[in-house]
Amino acid sequence: MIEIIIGKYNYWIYITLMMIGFYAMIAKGNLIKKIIGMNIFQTAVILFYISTGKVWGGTAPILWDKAVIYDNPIPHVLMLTAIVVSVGTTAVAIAIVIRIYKEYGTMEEDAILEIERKQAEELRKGNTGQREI
Amino acid sequence: MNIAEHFPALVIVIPLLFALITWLAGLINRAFCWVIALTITFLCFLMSFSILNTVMHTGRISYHMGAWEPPWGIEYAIDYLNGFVLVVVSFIAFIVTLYSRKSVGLEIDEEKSPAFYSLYMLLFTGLMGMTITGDIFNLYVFIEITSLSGYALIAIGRRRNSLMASFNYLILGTIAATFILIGIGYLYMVTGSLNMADLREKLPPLYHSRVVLTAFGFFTVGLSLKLALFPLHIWLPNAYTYAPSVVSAIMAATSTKVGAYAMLRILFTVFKVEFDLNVVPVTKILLVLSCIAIIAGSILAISQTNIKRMLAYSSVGQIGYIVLGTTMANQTAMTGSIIHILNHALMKGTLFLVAGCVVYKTGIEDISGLKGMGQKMPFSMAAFTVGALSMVGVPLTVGFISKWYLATGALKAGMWFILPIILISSLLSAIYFWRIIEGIYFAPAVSSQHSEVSTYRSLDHHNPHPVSRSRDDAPPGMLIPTLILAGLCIFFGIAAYIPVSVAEKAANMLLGGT
Amino acid sequence: MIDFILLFFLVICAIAAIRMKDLLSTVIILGAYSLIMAVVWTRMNAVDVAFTEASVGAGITTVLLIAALSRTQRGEENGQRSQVRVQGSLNAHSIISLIVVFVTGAVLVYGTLDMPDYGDPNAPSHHHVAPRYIKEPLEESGVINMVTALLANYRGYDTLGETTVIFTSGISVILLLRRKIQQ
Amino acid sequence: MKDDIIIRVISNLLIPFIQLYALYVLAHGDLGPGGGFQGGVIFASSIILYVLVYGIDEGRKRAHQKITDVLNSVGVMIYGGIGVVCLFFGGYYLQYGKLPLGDLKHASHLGIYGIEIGVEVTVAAVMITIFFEMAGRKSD
Repeated sequence: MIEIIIGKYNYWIYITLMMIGFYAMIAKGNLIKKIIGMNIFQTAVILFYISTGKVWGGTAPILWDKAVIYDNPIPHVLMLTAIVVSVGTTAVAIAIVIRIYKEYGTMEEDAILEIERKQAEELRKGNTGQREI
Repeated sequence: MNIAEHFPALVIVIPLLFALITWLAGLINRAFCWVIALTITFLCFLMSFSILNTVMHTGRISYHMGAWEPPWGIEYAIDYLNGFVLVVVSFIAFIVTLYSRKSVGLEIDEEKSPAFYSLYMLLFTGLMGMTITGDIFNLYVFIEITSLSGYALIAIGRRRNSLMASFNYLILGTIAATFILIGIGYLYMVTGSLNMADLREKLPPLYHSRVVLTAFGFFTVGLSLKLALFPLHIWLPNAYTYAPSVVSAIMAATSTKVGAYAMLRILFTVFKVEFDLNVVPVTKILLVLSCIAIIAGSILAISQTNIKRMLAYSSVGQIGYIVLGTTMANQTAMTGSIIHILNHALMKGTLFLVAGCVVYKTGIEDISGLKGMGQKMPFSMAAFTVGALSMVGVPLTVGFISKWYLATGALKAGMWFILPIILISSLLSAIYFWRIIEGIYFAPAVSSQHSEVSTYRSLDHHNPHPVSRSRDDAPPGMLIPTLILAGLCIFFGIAAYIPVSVAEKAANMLLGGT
Repeated sequence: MIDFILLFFLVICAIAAIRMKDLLSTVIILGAYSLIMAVVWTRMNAVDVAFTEASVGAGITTVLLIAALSRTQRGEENGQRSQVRVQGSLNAHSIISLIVVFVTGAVLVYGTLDMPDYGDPNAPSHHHVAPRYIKEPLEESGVINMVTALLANYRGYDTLGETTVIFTSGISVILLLRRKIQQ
Repeated sequence: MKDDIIIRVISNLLIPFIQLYALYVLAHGDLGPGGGFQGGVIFASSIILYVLVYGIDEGRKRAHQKITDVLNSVGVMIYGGIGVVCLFFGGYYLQYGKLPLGDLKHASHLGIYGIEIGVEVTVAAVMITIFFEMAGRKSD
């Protein structure tokens, strides 16, 4: 049991961080908080990948002597891509939030849904009114 | 250099590079954008067709990016299945592009059209890339290209609701993509490989490893979110309802299909069919979920008043059909699933294009607004009727072919209870489509000046005489593509052997045959 | 030891970032979180990734989030409007979210039990395709940074996709935010 | 902030070095950590610093919208274009070894530089674009 906890400590931290980020993404009402949760969530997964590439006693994957043990470079490469994707997603998300704030004047999901609900109700009233005529 | 040999690379690289050129050309003259998009999608269609042709004659094609042989480099692997999907995606994209000029002209501000077409091309590139790739991490990269361009395209819908729809899709889409990324990482960790074919060879001894089981779970959940399988479909209705018509059409017709294709790949290429059947009960879970999806999608569609939303819910049901066929793991049902990728793309494409025509002409999105349209827009409504009949599954339409294969497959698998589900869902779709068709042809036209129009303020000048019954159909630029798709709904309903012959080979291959 | 402290710090930062009411503080804490993460990755010898995270996560992302806040509002609204709206339904949502999160976490823990230990040199991932990338970058790509060789050469196509993602996000932001008249 | 002389002098001093560092990171991507992506972000940060000190309108004079718009796509085009050039010399897509630039080692090395430049251009241009689009005034 102890070996499992000590031997994989990085993975436990990654799972914790992922859960925190995931929770913020689905439970928080504020849209900026969701984006921040998204960042934590993605970074946690990157931490996991980097952990898989580590070799005890290995050195950074820059070749200087073939006799040395190196860390596995593949996860590093994959995660460079993932970081880029994460910043791209964040940028688009922020752009949408700015637009949302401009249109609704709020960044709280509940408040926005409330406004949308009212709008739909008015629309329906308008429609039935038209039909009665 | 033999150009045909490089088609697998070019079919992705050309639209990618021309997405950039579209953006540049748009800075000079906005009219270029549409021309470029149209030419390139058509070129891609021709190339995909040639690739499929080669595959049919010589078998699986493998293209090594940078000449690094797999598993070291990235491989493009094309077999019957993705050759088929490539042709479907590029054809639908071509038709929708043909249609898009007028519709985009109306629904998107003119100065935004270069960015719009550029993203549209990137969406197309991403979908093609997801389909063609044989490398599991490359799949993730293309999923992200598709998703990012999709978020932006949905968000520029005319109504402000599109922003929230897009944001929700972004959050769920990112969760899905990150889940897929976790799955990739877990598989990589225990195999050291990222190549799909290589994973297939290396995984069987590890089938009972918890890491592999977890990876599989995350793949399934992530892809189900992407293709909007029933309980995870919540992003789809709003996204399709509020997106611009062209975007709804292309996404409904291709994006979920490519998601379904990716699911097939993971379930049956990366993992072998024995794993799905014996190690984890995934086929049973998916079977139950897809049955619920079929019924629930149809029931939810009945209660809708917005036509695009109704079509979106019916998509949820149709995705259920595609997944249903894969879960029975026999060749007939699998053929049904694969053929339904084409068939649903055709009929949903038709219906969304008609919805776009109606919005273009009248600004109406409400079902009641379609009343009396039979006289006003006879050709569009004829296309709608064909699409609707197809959805119901009337013989001589494509919908019938898919349902026939699925039902026969279910009988072969000894799953009798699936027959009534297919029957009930067909009846339900008959109900909600009949409601509309009755209105179209047998009800008098209503005044369409209800408040819905006011959200389309700028459209008013297109609509000087909303009550007029005189014929006033959509312009030919929109009508012709719509009619082509509707025509194909019938053509492939009669000449079904053409796609079926490909789909049968693909199904056979997925199930472990040669 | 320092690794444990840094990782512990990460968790604290993550919790603080989602608990804070003031959004500007949240953003700053997220920047700190990214920076600590970069340090952790440097400790794990992932220098390229750490470099990128330091410049992107701690740099650009923070700048963009602050730019967003400057155009919207700083505080998370928990005031009058949201206090009134049914507490019960909010809690139900939180509880469902918590369940989903814990189920996901439990599945991940279950999967982790069978993983090779952290840093295990015998893990399969180090022995299939990786040795070639480690041995041959100079001969096959002419560079000594394996990450660069892999990124630009062996998996160069992924990087093309990655650059396309960046381009896509740039165009998306233009499409969403560019104003009509630019003088 | 442009009235504050300390900030102005220091940032004027720093910006050229930041940009030089961005190029250094690009050029040394083959020897040590770094490469086009990091270099591009660092380059963009120098422009961001300039905007923070002198304001958006001043900043736009230094990084014209037309230029960043064009460069957005030029970078990816360099990258994809190098791949296409490899096709013309009889190789597979992105097979740098086939470029007529000497032996395999040299050709690959130069090919890698080429694509890193492409990445740097796109990343820098896109980051600058995104920053400018987001950093508007609250009113608009």
